[in-house]
Amino acid sequence: MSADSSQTDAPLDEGQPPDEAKRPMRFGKVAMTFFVCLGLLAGVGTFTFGYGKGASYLSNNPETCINCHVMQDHMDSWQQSSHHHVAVCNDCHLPHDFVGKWVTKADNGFFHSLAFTMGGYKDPIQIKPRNQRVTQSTCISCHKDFVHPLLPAIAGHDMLSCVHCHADVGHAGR
Amino acid sequence: ERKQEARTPFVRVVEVDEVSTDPKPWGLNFPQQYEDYLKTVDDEYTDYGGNHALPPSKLEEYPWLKRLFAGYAFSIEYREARGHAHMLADQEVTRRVTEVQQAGACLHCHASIIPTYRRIGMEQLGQEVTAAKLAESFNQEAVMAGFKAVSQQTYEEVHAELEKTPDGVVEAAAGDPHLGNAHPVSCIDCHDPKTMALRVTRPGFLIGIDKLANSDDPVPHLPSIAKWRKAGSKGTYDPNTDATRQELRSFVCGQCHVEYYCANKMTLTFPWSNGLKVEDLEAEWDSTTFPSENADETGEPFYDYVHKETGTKVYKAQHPEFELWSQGIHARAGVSCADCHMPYEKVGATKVSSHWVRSPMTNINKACQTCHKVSEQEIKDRVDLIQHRTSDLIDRAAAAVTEMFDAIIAAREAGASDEQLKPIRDLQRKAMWRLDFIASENSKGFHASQESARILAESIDYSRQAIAGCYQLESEPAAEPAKGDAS
Amino acid sequence: ERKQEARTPFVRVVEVDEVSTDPKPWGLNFPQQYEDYLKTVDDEYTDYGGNHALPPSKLEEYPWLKRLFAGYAFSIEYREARGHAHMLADQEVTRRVTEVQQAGACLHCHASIIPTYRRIGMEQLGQEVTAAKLAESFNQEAVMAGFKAVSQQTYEEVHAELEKTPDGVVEAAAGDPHLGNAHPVSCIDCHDPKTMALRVTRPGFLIGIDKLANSDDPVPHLPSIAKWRKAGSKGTYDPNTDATRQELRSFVCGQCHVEYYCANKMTLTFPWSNGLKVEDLEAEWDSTTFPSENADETGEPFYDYVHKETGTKVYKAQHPEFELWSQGIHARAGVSCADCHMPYEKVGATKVSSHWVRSPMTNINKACQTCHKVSEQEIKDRVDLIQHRTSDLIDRAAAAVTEMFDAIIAAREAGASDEQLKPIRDLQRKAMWRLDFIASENSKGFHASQESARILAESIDYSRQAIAGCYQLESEPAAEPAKGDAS
Ligand code: HEC
Ligand code: HEC
Ligand code: HEC
Ligand code: HEC
Ligand code: HEC
Ligand code: HEC
Ligand code: HEC
Ligand code: HEC
Ligand code: HEC
Ligand code: HEC
Ligand code: HEC
Ligand code: HEC
Ligand code: HEC
Ligand code: HEC
Ligand SMILES: [Ca+2]
Ligand SMILES: [Ca+2]
Repeated sequence: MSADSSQTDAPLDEGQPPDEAKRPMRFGKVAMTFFVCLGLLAGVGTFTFGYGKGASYLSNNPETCINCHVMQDHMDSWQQSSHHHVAVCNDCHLPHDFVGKWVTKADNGFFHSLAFTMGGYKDPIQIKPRNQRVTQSTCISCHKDFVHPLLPAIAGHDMLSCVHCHADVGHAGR
Repeated sequence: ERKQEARTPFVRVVEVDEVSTDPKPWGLNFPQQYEDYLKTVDDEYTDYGGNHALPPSKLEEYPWLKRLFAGYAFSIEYREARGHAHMLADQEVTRRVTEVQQAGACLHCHASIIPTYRRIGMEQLGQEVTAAKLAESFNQEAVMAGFKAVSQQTYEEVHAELEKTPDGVVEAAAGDPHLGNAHPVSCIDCHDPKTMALRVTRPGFLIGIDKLANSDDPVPHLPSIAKWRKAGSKGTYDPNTDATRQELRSFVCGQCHVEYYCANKMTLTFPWSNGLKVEDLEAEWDSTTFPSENADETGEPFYDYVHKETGTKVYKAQHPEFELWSQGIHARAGVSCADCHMPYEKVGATKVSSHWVRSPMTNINKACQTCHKVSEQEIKDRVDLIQHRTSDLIDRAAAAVTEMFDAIIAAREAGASDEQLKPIRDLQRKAMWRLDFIASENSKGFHASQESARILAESIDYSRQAIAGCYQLESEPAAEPAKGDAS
Repeated sequence: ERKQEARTPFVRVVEVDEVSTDPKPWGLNFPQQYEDYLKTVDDEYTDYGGNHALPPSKLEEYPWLKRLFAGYAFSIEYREARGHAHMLADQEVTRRVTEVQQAGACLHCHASIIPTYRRIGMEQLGQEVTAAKLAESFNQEAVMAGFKAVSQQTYEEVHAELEKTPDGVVEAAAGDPHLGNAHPVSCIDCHDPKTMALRVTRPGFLIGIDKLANSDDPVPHLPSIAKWRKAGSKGTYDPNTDATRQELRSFVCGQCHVEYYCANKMTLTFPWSNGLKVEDLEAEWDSTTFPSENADETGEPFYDYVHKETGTKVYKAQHPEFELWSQGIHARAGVSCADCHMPYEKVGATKVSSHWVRSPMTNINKACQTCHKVSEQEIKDRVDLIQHRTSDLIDRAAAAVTEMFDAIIAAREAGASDEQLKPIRDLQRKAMWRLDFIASENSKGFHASQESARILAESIDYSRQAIAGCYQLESEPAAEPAKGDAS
């Protein structure tokens, strides 16, 4: 109910103090997206895209994610999870509809490159509300029939977050 | 970023509506939940093998409770709780009801009473009452009116009203005022019959939670209250529209598993206007006065009973599970009552909430191990340790409280004046309230382990201060010499 | 437990060995750890901007501490702890050392003293002492012998011995007894210089943990002890061969962050022969007698100091972090001191343990969020709540303890006999011990939240029983009339 929010669409990092000194504010990132997007993406972005074997980011192979060593822990914990033989990273971290999938790829791809290159992200990394909604939607996409009673009784109403109880399905030891 | 679409409506075999207090027809629609629900008659203590004896007496288990409740109905009979299906029968037969005149408000939490409130409320509000109208909608205005209207009636009167309300099954016979049976908590008390969505129905809770929302208690575990406050605290906080689904999974229990006032001097009250901590509740009782006959006068200050051994007016705490849970790490982490007491279970190709509401310790695998990946034995041991620490402190606090009674008795016998005893009685009330708060809470400290110990520490502190206060009186010249029969 | 990858052997720039108490050469091999380690001179209170004033005084922050410690060195000066790099300097300048004659055993935990113990031990054992021999191996037999040999020496004598031991850097000059510098805790105290494996070096811990293993305390958080017991409790329990790596990640801290006896009546002792709970430690002190001059006599019963205001012999508790952690849910869940106080951090493509040992609250992301996926603010709030409850109870217990002092003082002035005061003094000792146990523990209850509250509840209970006892004495005829100047 509170910070680890069981409500799918609650902003999860609400209440987190803007830690301006230590890391760029979200606004800064957004501004970057708009003003520097083209320039930076072509510059730093491309560097990282190349360095991080960016093209492979667009594939489905989990190995491509660990082109960045910062993803190693998540790879390890995924390998130990109950899902490693039924779902790869993208099965959970990309929406299962076509448009959402490519929007998310572009968006995350950009931010990963930016974050990786500029540094200043949290360690351990913390998933953001938007991506939490993605994982929630993918759980449901695969398990819809089984979890049918958990869906909202009324359209638009909220429901419980799957990882409230199943915290470790994708990553063991969470 | 799609909003989750709604589930497809459940297939129904029969229709249920707002008078369907009998769970049987619901059971045709939802056989699994109904079957589980029926298991709440089973009980480890008493019910295996068809033996339906009453559960063990707490008064026998903890003899000091008799002294704590001296002068109050609880000293006559007080037992362990058991499954939901028993609640009405257990209330009907308790000597607290058979030997003492109780208020009709008792049924607020022991019967599926909402349609009865609605019926009486509709009459009060001059609305036409027909079986169809009664079944049509929740009609909160009427429910509230009915709740208030019966608040001055006796237990027997209100119990009789229950049978004058249709229950969705019993057919009215011409000239027979008995229109339905009385039922313990039932599907309709927690579910909207149309959508099966969770909802809260109890007036005590609706009023209480609104008071809480209007207080300045931070309640970090209830994010919808923060949201409502942020939006300007407009109108009433209505859990049925404002609360998250996860909150409702605790609110439905908070309708009954709470501290209350329930007697005939005022309507049933949940004392949440300052917050949910033990001292917040106490502060509400401290500042409450009973309504006075004469509108110009302020009424008598609130109390539950006069403690017989000492003559002090004190408060009685009852099962504050919701309040104590609110102070614990689980509430803080968003874990609801239903998560532990009604865990999901796999049934065929779907998962359902276990409606066999019971101790999670009889169902550790589903209740705890989804979140805590350690062995059952280890979970049991952790709970035992927490409960053991709490128990030890309860014993310690009980020893202090009973010594306090002796000291006050002796001081009175030695001639202490009421004025001298006033500060001591204040300490006594605080000490008893805190001990009772944790002793009457049913998790033995588990719902908020550190908070329980803190509350008991305070109880001990106040009891022993009162004792020292009595001894000091004795050595003060003001007190008359002992009358000789002092113990 | 964390996943273990076989470590690729470290590349070494320089060799370090068993006398390398100076961390500098280690730093050439492990620059990241060394750099972190050096940050332990930084301190939020005092060190920013190069100001190296001493940290805040606890005696000023909590004036009742002065009364608690009346008659003991702690009442002269007692400050907040700060980073490891300060430990030796802070000890050298504390007025507890400069104004009171302290024992050499103090250095057990404030200096990198093992090579000195070894050197003196080798001499005692008649082994040849050369720089090479000293550097060769840990030589536990000699370390233990040296530890015992210096136990009767003064602080100044042992401090001087430190500088007679090579430290791996200072070059011996002909005829100069100064062979090395004295250093605070250093790499060699927790690491094997050959393999860098964790190890414990402190005799106090080695003896203490063996006593614990031989006790019947269940210690579910220390699985290797259960294993050793199961294998028949043969010989000594040796953490360096028996403990798991995860246990060692707490044991290295348990070398110092523990309750101890450290004065000149017996060797430094960790009182773990009955277990690690507050009453287990107390039971060891209760049953300890000081060695007597005369071998036939039993010595005087153990005590730390005579409480000056009341004349009662009492115990002093010091920083029982290891013991309190042992009672908490984190220990139970296998979470070690290093997990929170030395969390892994990424440095380039590798992970290292942060050697900037400090409060995890200054490093929440790495220290807590690996396990707790909630916001930093929420984690801070949870810790605050736990510490706040503890603080409130500490204040409550402190109020009770100081009132108790007043009551005892008054009773003595009123002429109470030693015999009459005996049971009261016993209560006083228990009350002070428990309050001090939690007040001197440095997590303000966090390491074991419910247990801390329980201990404080007991403290309050005993203090107030003692107070009532005093008042009862006063009203008893046995006591002489007040002498007039009673407060
Ligand atoms: C270019 C290096 C790089 C690659 C390749 C990469 N990541 Fe990341 N990823 C990062 C960094 C850096 C962050 C932290 C971003 C932050 O916290 O702002 C991150 C964060 C994330 C997050 C949390 C995102 C959020 O902000 O909510 C997820 C989920 C994730 N990565 C999944 C993946 C998956 C799946 C792949 C492979 C398809 C992948 N990553 C490939 C560098 C990378
Ligand atoms: C079965 C589903 C599933 C799979 C497969 C999966 N993840 Fe995740 N991942 C999750 C969930 C669920 C979360 C946490 C969501 C939350 O906390 O709300 C998460 C969180 C993350 C995060 C953010 C870290 C954090 O703790 O918040 C990263 C980075 C990440 N995953 C990367 C990966 C990578 C890389 C892979 C493949 C090697 C992968 N995931 C495979 C479900 C999955
Ligand atoms: C790509 C499809 C897919 C996605 C996405 C997916 N799952 Fe699964 N899940 C499966 C399959 C297949 C199984 C195995 C079913 C079986 O063994 O019968 C499974 C098994 C499970 C199980 C039972 C095993 C266990 O780990 O206890 C749970 C619980 C579960 N999933 C929850 C989730 C949650 C929560 C998410 C989202 C974070 C999720 N799943 C995402 C396909 C998926
Ligand atoms: C409040 C806790 C809770 C929430 C929220 C929750 N689950 Fe579960 N889930 C459980 C429990 C408990 C079980 C185990 C039932 C059993 O073993 O009978 C379970 C079982 C499952 C299983 C089947 C496991 C098996 O053994 O095959 C799947 C798949 C699953 N859940 C998926 C989900 C998905 C997807 C969501 C989100 C829509 C979700 N759960 C939300 C508690 C929860
Ligand atoms: C309408 C009032 C009401 C509601 C709503 C209610 N309870 Fe109860 N509950 C009771 C009463 C009354 C009893 C005691 C019955 C008896 O002893 O005869 C009880 C008993 C219990 C017990 C003891 C069962 C046993 O076998 O020992 C548990 C556990 C419990 N309730 C949990 C819950 C939870 C969890 C919820 C919400 C999901 C809930 N209750 C909702 C009134 C209620
Ligand atoms: C606010 C809700 C509420 C009200 C009002 C209420 N009860 Fe209960 N009652 C409960 C709950 C919850 C339990 C189960 C927990 C417990 O036993 O502590 C319970 C348990 C009981 C029990 C079984 C255990 C016992 O105490 O022996 C009896 C009998 C009982 N109540 C009688 C009464 C009577 C008589 C009244 C009116 C004076 C009353 N109740 C008013 C909620 C309520
Ligand atoms: C994290 C799990 C958890 C949550 C959340 C939780 N409980 Fe409990 N509850 C327990 C445990 C464990 C016990 C102790 C059971 C025992 O001793 O057998 C318990 C005991 C009880 C009992 C007494 C049961 C008995 O057998 O006598 C009642 C009633 C109860 N809880 C009601 C509630 C209510 C109401 C809420 C929400 C306001 C709640 N609980 C939230 C775990 C939980
Ligand atoms: C004391 C409260 C309470 C009572 C009484 C109650 N329920 Fe429920 N019910 C719940 C809760 C809590 C849930 C979980 C809802 C959620 O997660 O949104 C639930 C869920 C359900 C669901 C949705 C599927 C599922 O199992 O999660 C159905 C269907 C249902 N109940 C039927 C019934 C029926 C039939 C009865 C009467 C026999 C009944 N309920 C009585 C509290 C109650
Ligand atoms: C939906 C998840 C969930 C369920 C179900 C759950 N817990 Fe917890 N539990 C937590 C979280 C979250 C914490 C807080 C620590 C943390 O953040 O990891 C916690 C903490 C605890 C603690 C330590 C707190 C304390 O008071 O010492 C114990 C013990 C515990 N749980 C036992 C249980 C038991 C027993 C049950 C079943 C009756 C249970 N839990 C059910 C999530 C859960
Ligand atoms: C068993 C290990 C141990 C022994 C023996 C020991 N200390 Fe400490 N000392 C510590 C630890 C751990 C701290 C940090 C925790 C704290 O301040 O409570 C500390 C802190 C200190 C401090 C800084 C804080 C304060 O108390 O003002 C001083 C000064 C100090 N000790 C002096 C001494 C003296 C003098 C002796 C001998 C009488 C001594 N120590 C013996 C472990 C020990
Ligand atoms: C050789 C003895 C010794 C060992 C080993 C030791 N400590 Fe300390 N520790 C001390 C002393 C002494 C101080 C107080 C220094 C001062 O105040 O001058 C201290 C201070 C601290 C502080 C307070 C730091 C601050 O900035 O406020 C923390 C935290 C701490 N130690 C944790 C640990 C942990 C965790 C370990 C094990 C990984 C450990 N210590 C090992 C003796 C030791
Ligand atoms: C689960 C995390 C956790 C574990 C495990 C843990 N601690 Fe702590 N420790 C804390 C927190 C949180 C504080 C409070 C810090 C504060 O108030 O700033 C603390 C405080 C301390 C302090 C005082 C620090 C200061 O700044 O004054 C010392 C010393 C300490 N711990 C030593 C230990 C030792 C030794 C162990 C193992 C025996 C241990 N801790 C285990 C989290 C932990
Ligand atoms: C108070 C105890 C303590 C002291 C002093 C200490 N360390 Fe460590 N060190 C640890 C712990 C605990 C670990 C983690 C070991 C593990 O997990 O196996 C560690 C790990 C290491 C590692 C392995 C890699 C890593 O970072 O996990 C190296 C290298 C290391 N320390 C070097 C040093 C150096 C160099 C010094 C002196 C400047 C030093 N240590 C002082 C406790 C200490
Ligand atoms: C290595 C894992 C780990 C780390 C690191 C860790 N915790 Fe925990 N924490 C746990 C576990 C496990 C529990 C027990 C509940 C459970 O089983 O989920 C717990 C329980 C808690 C609780 C509830 C217990 C109580 O006393 O109320 C709090 C609060 C908490 N942790 C705070 C922290 C803070 C603050 C830190 C960092 C200083 C921290 N934890 C670091 C694993 C960890
Ligand atoms: Ca009450
Ligand atoms: Ca001591």
